[in-house]
Amino acid sequence: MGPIGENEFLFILQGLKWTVLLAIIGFVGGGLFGILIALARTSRNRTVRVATSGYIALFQGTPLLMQLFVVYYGVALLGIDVNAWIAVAIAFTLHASAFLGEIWRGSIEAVPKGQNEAANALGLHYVSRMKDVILPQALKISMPATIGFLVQLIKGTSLAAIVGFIELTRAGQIISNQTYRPLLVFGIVGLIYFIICWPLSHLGSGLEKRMAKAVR
Amino acid sequence: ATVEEIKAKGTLVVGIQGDNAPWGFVNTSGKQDGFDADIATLFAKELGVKVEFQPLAVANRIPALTTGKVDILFATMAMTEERAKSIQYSKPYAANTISLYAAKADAVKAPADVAGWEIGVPKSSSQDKAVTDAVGSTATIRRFDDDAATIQALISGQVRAVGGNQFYGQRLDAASAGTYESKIDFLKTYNGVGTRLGEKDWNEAANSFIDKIKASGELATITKKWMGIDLPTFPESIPNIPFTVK
Amino acid sequence: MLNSSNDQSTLISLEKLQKWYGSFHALKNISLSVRKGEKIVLCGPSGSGKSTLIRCINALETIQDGKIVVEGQLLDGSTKAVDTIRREVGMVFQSFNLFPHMTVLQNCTLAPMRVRGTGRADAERLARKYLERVRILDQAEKYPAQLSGGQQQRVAIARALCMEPKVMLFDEPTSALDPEMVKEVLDTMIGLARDGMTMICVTHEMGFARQVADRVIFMASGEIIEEAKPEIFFKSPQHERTKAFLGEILAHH
Amino acid sequence: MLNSSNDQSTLISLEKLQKWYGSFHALKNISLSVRKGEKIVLCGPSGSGKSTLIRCINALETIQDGKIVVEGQLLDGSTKAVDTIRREVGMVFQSFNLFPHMTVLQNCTLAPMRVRGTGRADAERLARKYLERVRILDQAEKYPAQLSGGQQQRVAIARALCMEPKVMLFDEPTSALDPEMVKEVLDTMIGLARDGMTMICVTHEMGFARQVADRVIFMASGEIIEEAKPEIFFKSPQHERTKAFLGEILAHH
Amino acid sequence: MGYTFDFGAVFDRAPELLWGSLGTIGLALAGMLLALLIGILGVAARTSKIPLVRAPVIGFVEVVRNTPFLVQIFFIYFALPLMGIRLNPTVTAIIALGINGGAYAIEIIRGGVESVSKGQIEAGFALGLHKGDVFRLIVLEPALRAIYPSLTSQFVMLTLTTSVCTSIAAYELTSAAQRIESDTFRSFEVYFTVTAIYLVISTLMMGMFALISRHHFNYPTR
Ligand SMILES: Nc1ncnc2c1ncn2[C@@H]1O[C@H](COP(=O)(O)OP(=O)(O)OP(=O)(O)O)[C@@H](O)[C@H]1O
Ligand SMILES: Nc1ncnc2c1ncn2[C@@H]1O[C@H](COP(=O)(O)OP(=O)(O)OP(=O)(O)O)[C@@H](O)[C@H]1O
Ligand SMILES: [Mg+2]
Ligand SMILES: [Mg+2]
Repeated sequence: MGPIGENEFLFILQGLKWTVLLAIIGFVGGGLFGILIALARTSRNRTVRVATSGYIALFQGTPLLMQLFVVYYGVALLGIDVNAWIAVAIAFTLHASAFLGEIWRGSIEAVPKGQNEAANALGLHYVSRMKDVILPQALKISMPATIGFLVQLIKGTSLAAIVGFIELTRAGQIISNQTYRPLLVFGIVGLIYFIICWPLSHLGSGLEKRMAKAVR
Repeated sequence: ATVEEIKAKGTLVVGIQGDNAPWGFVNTSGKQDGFDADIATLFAKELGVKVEFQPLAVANRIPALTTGKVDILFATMAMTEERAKSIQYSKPYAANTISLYAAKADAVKAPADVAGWEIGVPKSSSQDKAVTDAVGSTATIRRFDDDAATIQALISGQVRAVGGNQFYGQRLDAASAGTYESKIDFLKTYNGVGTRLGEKDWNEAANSFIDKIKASGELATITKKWMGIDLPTFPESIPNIPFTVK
Repeated sequence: MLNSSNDQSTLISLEKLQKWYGSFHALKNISLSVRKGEKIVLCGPSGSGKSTLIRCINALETIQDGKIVVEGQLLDGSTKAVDTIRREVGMVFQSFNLFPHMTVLQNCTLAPMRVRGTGRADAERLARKYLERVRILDQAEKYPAQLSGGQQQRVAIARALCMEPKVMLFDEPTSALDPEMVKEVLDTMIGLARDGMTMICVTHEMGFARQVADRVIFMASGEIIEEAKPEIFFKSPQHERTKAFLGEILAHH
Repeated sequence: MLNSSNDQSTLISLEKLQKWYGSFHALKNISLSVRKGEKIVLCGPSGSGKSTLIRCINALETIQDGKIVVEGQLLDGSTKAVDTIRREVGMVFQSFNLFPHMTVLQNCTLAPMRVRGTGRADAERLARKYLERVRILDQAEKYPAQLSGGQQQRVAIARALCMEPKVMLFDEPTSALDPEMVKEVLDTMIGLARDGMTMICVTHEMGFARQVADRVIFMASGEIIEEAKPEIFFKSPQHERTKAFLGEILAHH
Repeated sequence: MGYTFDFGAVFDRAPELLWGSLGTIGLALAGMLLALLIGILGVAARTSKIPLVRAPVIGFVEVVRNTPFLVQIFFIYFALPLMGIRLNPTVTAIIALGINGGAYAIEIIRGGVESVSKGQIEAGFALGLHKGDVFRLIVLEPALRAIYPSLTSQFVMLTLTTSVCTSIAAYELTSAAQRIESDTFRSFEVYFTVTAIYLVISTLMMGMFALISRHHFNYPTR
């Protein structure tokens, strides 16, 4: 009912803070868990491999929105008294770990086989082999795709709005509810997303080009 | 948790709407505000505890209560038979009129006149239920995430009418003065405090609180402050919606 | 006579190894024993199983039947046996397989630190010693990509030596190198041999074989066809296949 | 004498072509006329502008100055002129450039159907005729990836012939081929020449030049240095550069 | 907590779930077709020599890829009518999905187009084919084959994105779920069931793509 003033804009920026925080939580949680997924996916144990490929198929094959709903309501059913934060953090971690796990599996497999054999021949154990030899190389290979997914994740946090989380999009909805100018508000919200995501996208594709050249 | 446990804990978690001004909304400084927030704050004071608000989306209100995420709902819950099967209502403490809003230029007198129209409502709200019951079989109902989207849909011409509450007139005027008006009143609903089924202590605490603020005039003051209207008269009973735990 | 695996000084003993890749019989009943300090050159046509054989010794491949004993440790598939054996056996690959994200020095200190638990200072001292040994100490802070192929292979040798293995396996260590670089790697290997290192070396560098090998073993189709001292092997090979093979190889030199 | 572009039977006439790539002068004042049925071999050192010259004739490159006339059609940059000329001129590339997602037959029928509007049945009849001509009709249903290099190049020739061009341009058609396959492609080209096709051929196959060329043209640094009948060209070249070049080429044969 | 699961209330609404699923599949398929079309036309423009043709496409791709779908669909549904373009929710959803998927498709297909060798294109010109024919007949198919796996996963993602269309009241599976939830209050059961349905739908989509590839891209390569 009012114009969009400083207060409203600050409120949207408050939402931005949560958006960034959610993305970071998703990325860190998904990253840590994603490494485990990637390792399990490349494990020699068939059962572990099949189980993780099921996990990946599940989280890549269902909408993030539904994952948020199911975790949000499901966690409460388990009798764990959690706030929206934890539910959303869990959902983003699961979602991100499936995607990052799959990206990193690809890059682990892209590390030349000889590296693994050389590490084996030196008597290195699994943990050292992965930590010291394979993963550093794999993570470098995966950088463009990883950054690409980070952009997706930042945009994906907008769905947390639907379970009532006041991040950027939700803040926009609230302001548009109060000012009745959804177009202007969502224009601003869209612009803010663009300002965060665009440089990241460019970093990612820049890295990709540089690596493509290095291979040639 | 029981009332006594909450008193011991010292904090009451209230489920409330976060984006439904003036009922319950998070204001621009990030604080919970609105009619329900004022009432709930009074209630917490009555219990002698601090209040903590949990803003909920329309569809999450009942699950949040039944799964124990919140202790009590001051969440603009219109009292319906359906919902009374899932939660325990108190006596009503607010009233709401649900009507059809459309352009002045459109001649609408009765539900039959909107046959074939597209009508917008906020998803899972009492408007949704009222409009669906009244004209759902002849008109197309479009369900949006919230009031803002619903009103925007009418202004953008995406729907020809919307099911709204008493505040819609004011908001539509703000967006486009003199264009829209209220056409048909579908129903008057009353809001009650929501507690979990069978939990007598909560229900009694809510009811005696409502009696007290009615008598003291505090309810009237808050109603005037937020709605700009005098305190409506509330019915003593509503069929199939018990106000007390039996 | 040569397969007397109970000899006091026997370091490696292979008994009736059988190895299949799916339905393909890659190693057929291989028996071989290697004494301490012995230098063995393994040759034979492509696909004859040379790489497979030395990879089995190092547990990089699993065998379906037979026995592998290194320094008294039976390779029984247990993690402990694999660990013990890999500590005694160093390996150098055709394609170097240096770790590209580590400096030369880091390549050399990794395994001692992680596997033996050597402290960093000691590990670096050791690494410098062996880098010196292969005459490449001045490159210690460089990354593999900054080195020539010959230099990379010498680093790979130093890296394996840092684990102070009892035996070194070489799988065609010079065949990915430009001709000028072959000599520098061969010289390094000859030096090692002189110092008494036990070695099994897959190579077609016959000059090297003549100079250092105690025995030359000829494989074909997964079998050991012939084994002999180099002077005998080159002058009077017994089998037709050996003769044909030598004819071809020597024609190119 | 050879540049008399008003000769009744002149098929291609180039007048004072100038071609720059940026500041690099790739073709310098090239004039040339080709009569119906004439076979011309173009040779010269790498980078001398041979490919550039024949690509200009086909409008794959634009020129900065000069005139190109093919069958009376002036190449003036209009789409119509480009279309007309490309219909009269077939081209075969060093790297075949067959379309990998089409069968041999589809490769051959594509242009007649799309450009000439020939019906499928007629286009296939035509394609079969020319595939027969290059003796590869039995491979008509295969995909390029299933053929050897020599077979692919013969399909490329058939594909160009299907447009029934008046002149064929070849840009080193055999230099990407294994030696055994060179002959099968050269034989095909010799056959075409015998049948009276006008041809301009960039090649260093001097046997082919001797056998079929009416004229050999030698280019260097973007200029035509010398042109002559093959017997004269090979026996008594006039210019120093030609002599040097021939010396080098013939040394390899 | 004494919560008892009751899927019965959800299964009673199976017909709605079925219609919702069909809505989702319909939106997804239509969105994909549009995305593919935008992708192909966009690539044609993106690789044009004229900067004025290229620039808007680059801008389009950057904006769409760096803002959330939710914001995009709101914009089309609520903003375009103010400029006189009023689209119903279904059409809006299809267009939004097509635009979103199209922006990604442009970048993916461009990668494929760039992988087609220059020689192929020259061979097409030398045979007298026109630009359009060369692009359509010679460049596009090998390009699509080269990028088919990435395009597939992008399109499966598009299928899942249809769930967001519920916010403009498009009829699809998530809307149906929210209706059922608001009637039954069986939130967990509803979303659990619907998640399973989405899994089936996306698996079917992948199967469909695998089939298409087997029939369409069956030429051998080296
Ligand atoms: N992982 C594998 N799966 C199936 N077959 C294999 C595998 N590795 C090797 N082989 C086969 O086993 C046989 C022996 O291979 P090996 O690499 O030991 O030969 P080699 O004597 O080292 O030959 P080269 O001189 O070419 O290196 C070959 O026929 C090879 O094709
Ligand atoms: N697109 C281009 N841009 C800039 N310079 C070019 C381009 N194409 C060719 N050139 C240059 O023009 C000169 C002539 O090239 P052209 O390909 O015609 O030589 P050529 O005689 O066919 O040589 P080759 O025997 O190696 O095929 C070369 O110096 C080359 O570097
Ligand atoms: Mg080998
Ligand atoms: Mg050339």
